[in-house]
Amino acid sequence: MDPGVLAQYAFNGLMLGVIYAMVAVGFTLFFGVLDVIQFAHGDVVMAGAFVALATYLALHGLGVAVPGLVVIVVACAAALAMALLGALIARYLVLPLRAAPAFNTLLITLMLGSILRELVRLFYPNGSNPQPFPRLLPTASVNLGNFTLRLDTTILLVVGLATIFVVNLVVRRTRLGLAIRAVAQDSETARVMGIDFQRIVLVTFAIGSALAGIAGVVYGLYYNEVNFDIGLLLGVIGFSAAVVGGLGSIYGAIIGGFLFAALQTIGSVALPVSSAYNNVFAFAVVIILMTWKPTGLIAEPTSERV
Amino acid sequence: MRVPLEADVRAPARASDLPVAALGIAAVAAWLWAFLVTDRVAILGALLAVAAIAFVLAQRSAVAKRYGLALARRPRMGVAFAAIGVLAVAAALHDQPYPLLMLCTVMLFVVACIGLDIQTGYCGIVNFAGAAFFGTGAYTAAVLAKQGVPHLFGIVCGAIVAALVGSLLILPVLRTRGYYAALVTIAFGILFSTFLEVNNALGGPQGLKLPGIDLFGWRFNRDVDIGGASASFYVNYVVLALALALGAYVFSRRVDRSWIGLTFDAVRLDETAAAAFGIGIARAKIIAFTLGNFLCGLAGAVYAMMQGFIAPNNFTFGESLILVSILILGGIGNPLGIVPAALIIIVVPQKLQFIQEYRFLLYGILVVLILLFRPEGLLPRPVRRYFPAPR
Amino acid sequence: ALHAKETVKIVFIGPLTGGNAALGLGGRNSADLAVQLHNADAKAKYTFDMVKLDDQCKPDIGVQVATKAGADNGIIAGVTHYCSAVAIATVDTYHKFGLPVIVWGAVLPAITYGNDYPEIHRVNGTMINQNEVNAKLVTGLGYKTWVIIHDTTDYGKGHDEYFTKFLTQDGGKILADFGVGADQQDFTAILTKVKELNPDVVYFGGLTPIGVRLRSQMDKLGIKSQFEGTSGIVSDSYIQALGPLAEGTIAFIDGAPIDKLPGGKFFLDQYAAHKYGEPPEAYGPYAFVAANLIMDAIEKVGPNRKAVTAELAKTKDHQSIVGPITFDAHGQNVVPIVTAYVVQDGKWVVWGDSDYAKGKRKLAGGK
Amino acid sequence: MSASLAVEGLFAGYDRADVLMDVSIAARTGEITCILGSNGSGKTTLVRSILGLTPPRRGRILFDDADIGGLPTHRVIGLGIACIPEGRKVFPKLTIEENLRLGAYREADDDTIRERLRDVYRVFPRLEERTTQLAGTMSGGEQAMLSIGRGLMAGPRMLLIDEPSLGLSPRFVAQNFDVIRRVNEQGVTVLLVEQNAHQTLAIAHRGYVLSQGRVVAQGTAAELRNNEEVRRAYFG
Amino acid sequence: MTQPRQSTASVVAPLLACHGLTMRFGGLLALDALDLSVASGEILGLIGPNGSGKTTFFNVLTGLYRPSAGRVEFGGRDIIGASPQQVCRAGIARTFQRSRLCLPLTVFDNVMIGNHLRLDHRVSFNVLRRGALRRQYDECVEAARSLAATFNPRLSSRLFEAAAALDMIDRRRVEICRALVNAPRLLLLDEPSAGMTRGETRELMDDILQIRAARGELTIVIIEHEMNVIERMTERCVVLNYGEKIAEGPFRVVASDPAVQEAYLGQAVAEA
Ligand SMILES: Nc1ncnc2c1ncn2[C@@H]1O[C@H](COP(=O)(O)OP(=O)(O)OP(=O)(O)O)[C@@H](O)[C@H]1O
Ligand SMILES: Nc1ncnc2c1ncn2[C@@H]1O[C@H](COP(=O)(O)OP(=O)(O)OP(=O)(O)O)[C@@H](O)[C@H]1O
Ligand SMILES: [Mg+2]
Ligand SMILES: [Mg+2]
Repeated sequence: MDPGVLAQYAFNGLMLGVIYAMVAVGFTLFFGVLDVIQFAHGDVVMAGAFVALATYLALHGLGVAVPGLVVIVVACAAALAMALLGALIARYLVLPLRAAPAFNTLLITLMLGSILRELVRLFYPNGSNPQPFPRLLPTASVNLGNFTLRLDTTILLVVGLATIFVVNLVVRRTRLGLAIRAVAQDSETARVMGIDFQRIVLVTFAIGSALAGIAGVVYGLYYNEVNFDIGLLLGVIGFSAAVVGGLGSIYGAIIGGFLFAALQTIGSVALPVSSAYNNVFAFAVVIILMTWKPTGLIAEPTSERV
Repeated sequence: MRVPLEADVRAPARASDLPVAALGIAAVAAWLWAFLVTDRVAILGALLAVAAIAFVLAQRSAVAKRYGLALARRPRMGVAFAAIGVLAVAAALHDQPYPLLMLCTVMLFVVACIGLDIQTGYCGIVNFAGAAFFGTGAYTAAVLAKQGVPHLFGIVCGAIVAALVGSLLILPVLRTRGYYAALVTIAFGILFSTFLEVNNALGGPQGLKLPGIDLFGWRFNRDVDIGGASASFYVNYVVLALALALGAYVFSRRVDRSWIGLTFDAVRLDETAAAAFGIGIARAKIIAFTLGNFLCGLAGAVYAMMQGFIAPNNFTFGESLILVSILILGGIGNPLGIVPAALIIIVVPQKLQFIQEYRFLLYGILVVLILLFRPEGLLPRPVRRYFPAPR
Repeated sequence: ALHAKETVKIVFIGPLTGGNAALGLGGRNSADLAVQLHNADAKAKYTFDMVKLDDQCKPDIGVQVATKAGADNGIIAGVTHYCSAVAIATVDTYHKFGLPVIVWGAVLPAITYGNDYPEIHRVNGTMINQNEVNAKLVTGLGYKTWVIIHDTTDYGKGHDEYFTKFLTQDGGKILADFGVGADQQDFTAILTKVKELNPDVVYFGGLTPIGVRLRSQMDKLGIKSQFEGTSGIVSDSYIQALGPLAEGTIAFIDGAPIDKLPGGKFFLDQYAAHKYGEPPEAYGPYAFVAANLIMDAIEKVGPNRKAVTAELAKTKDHQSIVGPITFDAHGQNVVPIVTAYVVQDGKWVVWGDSDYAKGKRKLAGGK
Repeated sequence: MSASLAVEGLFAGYDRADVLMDVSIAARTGEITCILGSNGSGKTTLVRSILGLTPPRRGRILFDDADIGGLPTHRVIGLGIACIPEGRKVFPKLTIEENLRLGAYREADDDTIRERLRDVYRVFPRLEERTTQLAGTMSGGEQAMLSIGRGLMAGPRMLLIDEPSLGLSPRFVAQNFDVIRRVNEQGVTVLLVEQNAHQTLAIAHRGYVLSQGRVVAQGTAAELRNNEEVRRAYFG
Repeated sequence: MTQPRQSTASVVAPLLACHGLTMRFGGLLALDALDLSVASGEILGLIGPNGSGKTTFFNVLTGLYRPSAGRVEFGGRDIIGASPQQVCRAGIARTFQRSRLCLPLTVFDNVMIGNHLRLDHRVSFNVLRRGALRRQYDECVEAARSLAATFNPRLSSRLFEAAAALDMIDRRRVEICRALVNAPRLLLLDEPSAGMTRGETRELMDDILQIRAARGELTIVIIEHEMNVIERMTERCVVLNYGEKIAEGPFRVVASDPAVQEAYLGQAVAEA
């Protein structure tokens, strides 16, 4: 195959992988702090994108047009709004179900996801239809043979990786990270250590959701289009990526995200029959991977003993 | 519902159990009838309110406890009364096909969810591919019906094929647990529906048409004449679905209230300890997974023939989520909870048709509220009793 | 009118929630508009009450609501279904209940041609005609090579099938054919392959959301091919979502250009005047026409399903805002016209009237 | 820096029934106060109530004369109380060192933490040998050591200890009591719950005996040692 | 205090024999070429400092861990590499250092988990033959009731309460019932007295001895840190340190061994 084309595949795959990884990291964080799956997470990404879009339109209406500034304001608005949303979800939907089986959280967040989706569809102007997302980044590009390297995409890739990196640092290197992991394992004993359980949970959900908000912005800027129903599939893939990578490990989530993107890309490119099989292919590989590594690629070290 | 204390339950049945239970069933049947026929917002609201109040009272009042005990002490009577209740509702609705169709749909989903409950609630295997197994049953029945195979055989085959397809997943399911197992089934569910869609062999995205059930010459899709009055053909399906639902219920109860149920519990709660006492983990999981898929396939086969048409997008991940939702909302591990949960998840959105595009919003909010008030689900699992009181 | 009129119930069914809701809502609003306009007419014998049901674009839910409508003897007729899988799933139900319906959006040929049910009618064309015209037109423009992308629903697959058939007849060459999931987001892998193949035209069989994604990702990858689609993308939101990128997209619809026909402008004006929350979208006019056909029939023969069924069968050369309507033996409107559109300056413009046809502007793909 | 704790007329319990009924105890500044009692008499519930894990239904809990009843747990800990909980409760998926650091969660100064780590390692060299082992894989007794060490990491003014020597070998049991005494000598008030009445009374200043949720005996260590009932239950 | 029982079995072939048993966790040697044998009918005490490998020894025996090297023979059969289920079937039952009851289940259910091998768990039997199941069930209830009654009459009346409702000591009793119900040949007890007062411990030990007397031929290996228990219950002790056997013999003898005092007992021995 032409090296340029190959590079193009790889680059697009990377970009897709970054988005998946950003979503997957959220799943891992929530799982890490409360052992729960926040199934509305994909819809939080969508909501983030719509907040960004609305902010942009508001700025546009106000006549603010400094390109760099607009991007930053838009991204911050999405991140903050989603952080707040995440904290609210944790406070009013997830924590009240603490005592119930973990799967009940799954149902309540599933419903929340459809509520978010319907809210956007019904109350965002013309929300049933795809919305154009503005191109706010410089679109210069270089052509290297068959490979088009675009500046905006490159920026997005770097920003996405950087946010994941920062979140990873926060979680690994600060007391917060230790507290998150402690809370996940034994919330009561964590409190006995002086950890403010509720605060840690809210903060974790806020961080994960802010990341989703930024993922929403990246999504919008990359595809220049957002739709109210992008969340469900993103959520499922993010969840799958987190699990394939190994729940509870941020690196696992990242690897899972890129792996998923790679599988889909390879599926589309290499399968002779029809690229519609690419999901069949990706998920079949997932099943095989899970059989091979039942606790994910970065398996948790066993800490259980008898 | 408060879990009846062992001592209460073990007390011998009383003569008054019968009228008490009969009265209770009659009340529930009347409610069900009203719920199924109503088209009016106000009535629907009132019915839901009545149900909620009755529910709260049931947890508090002595009358309701008495009622629960009466049934707990005489499970057979409970099943018989439930059958009579549903048949009475069906009789009252005999010329209204739509409520009958909803009734059948609910009962068939109950069958499938009981299957999932055996997997998830009893044995701890989370299955997010319920719709795939449901669909396997449906497609098997469709293909066999096309070949002219007798329908009863086709339906049974649907169930068996679902169980067999499930065995493809046995290895990964045995190796993984919790969310990891969930992912395996999610992957399979998505894979299944995509495969149906892109593959033309089974009708592709356009789906397949099916004939109505024909059991030994009894054509289900023909309206029935009962003593001069003509009843909708869905009455046939009500009877069949009722038989299946009751059968599945009794079956799952018996499984739970036996050494097998105990084995499942041990495997779910502590595999290490279970193994140390000789319990075959793999065997238990295989049994639970296969039984569950069998029931899903069975329900799917009948559902397909009742609908007369199936297409891949009836068996997607979203549909699996609906099945799991019913399970969770009902209370994992309690087959009885599945019934009200199925009514809520399947019928309520249809009852909300009058608000058109807003109905899913309202429905989502409703479910969230229910869960906030009952985090464990509607009817949490009771403590196991192997046998009712001696007569 | 001095005395109270009799009220007659009819039903509208379409997807009001979920991914296809935009089109469903447009259809519902348009049908509703027809009813409103009719009810405002003092000369009419009946007042109409339209029950609106959501089929969620799922066959089993479709059968449920069809049963609900069919079993309700107060409902005389229906304007039903946008999604083909739902429409095909419900034909038996309507037949069983004897409820006459007019399909307003689903394009699968088998809905009308796969049975002999007198109850089933359809105002919009099947996907056959538009692909025939499509293939003729674009091969005529001198394009030689195509890549087909279609979604894997019945809609996309059907278009794929018919377009392939007609294009091959007309001598076009298909370099590759991709199926994509209806909720897929990312097409860069496929499009990279397309870029490598470098076709003259990318044909897309599917609906607006994916159409938008495809077109915008094509641009991202620097694909210069001409983009053309099916009736599924002829919507304002396609243009709105893409902005300048939409320019030059070609698409086809079975029917006449609405603003050209008598009443078309009236429809659009009234639609605007009634301040619906959502645009009518491509198939709104069909729902409008279907509702009117039904109401006219009822006005004529009274609220009786059998009579209405018989009356509808007689429909011939009925002038409507989508052109003349004639039902054949299967209840299918024999659409004489397929209209080609091209996006020009942010509007869908009838091909013949466009600067492109006149040679003032050039389509992509170097032709 | 030392502190005093007083519990007055405390009622607490789970679900329906009260487990503690009208319990009043006082842990005086700088002393070791022990709580004895048979299984299920409510000792752990008392500790949990003080920590705010099982909030009191009635009664007051005074820490340095401020009422802390009903305060959220992390605030109670913030006042300078630390706890070595019953059943060890180590964080299984964290390493030994991470567990220990969590003990000093409220301590911001890194040097102090490092110093305390060194102290703990001096007492339990086994922990230092294994700093990166996951706590969950340690033996029962090793986990007990870790739990005690974690309690010491907090550098508290008051230490609540619930059956610390459970599962410890005889040698470490002795050493453990030694540690408690030394900690106390540095001015930390200690409330000690133990089954091992012998050694407990040997280091405690005073104590209480709980039975079925009520205080049935109290006094100085010497008094308790000579109490007929205590002798029968714990030394016989 | 009861006298240590005289062993008559010490001359016949041992019930359990381990040779060179080694268990490695990464770089850590938890069992170091351990040779150990248990005679039929004996009560063996297994003691040693924390982390010396006692529990690991049980885990290796019961098939939860696969040893890095060595042989284990039980009743003349090699059981290395056997699954936990096979070990159980061979007649070894155990309790766990950390309680592993299924808390949401009833006491009866928990005990029946231990009785698994005797129960008929064919699907057809359980679902269809309810009458036969009922007979088996009634027998089991009786068995569980009488077993529980040996330990605590009150426990036998709480047979159908959730295990979660019991306090610690009763839970421990249930665990021992669960291990005993299947009448194993070898019973492994891991710190049965932890968390109990001395009086309670004595009661529990009496109960175990009573059951053993009633059953006859029950071999027990008991891990304990409570020297009273060891002294009273066992006729022979094995002392581990860093996975190695450092002493063996009757408790009095072992306890006076300076190496054991140094590693394990400290000064506390005087008090025992
Ligand atoms: N979480 C709980 N829910 C309900 N009851 C409980 C709970 N924890 C303890 N209990 C009950 O409260 C009573 C007192 O228990 P507690 O643990 O305080 O006793 P304790 O004196 O610490 O006993 P031990 O010596 O076993 O540690 C017991 O009867 C116990 O069954
Ligand atoms: N799964 C494991 N992974 C790593 N190390 C382990 C594992 N299991 C046990 N160990 C180590 O092996 C050694 C022996 O542990 P074991 O549990 O057998 O000790 P023990 O003699 O039972 O001690 P205690 O009296 O404290 O219960 C310990 O140092 C422990 O940390
Ligand atoms: Mg305690
Ligand atoms: Mg041990």
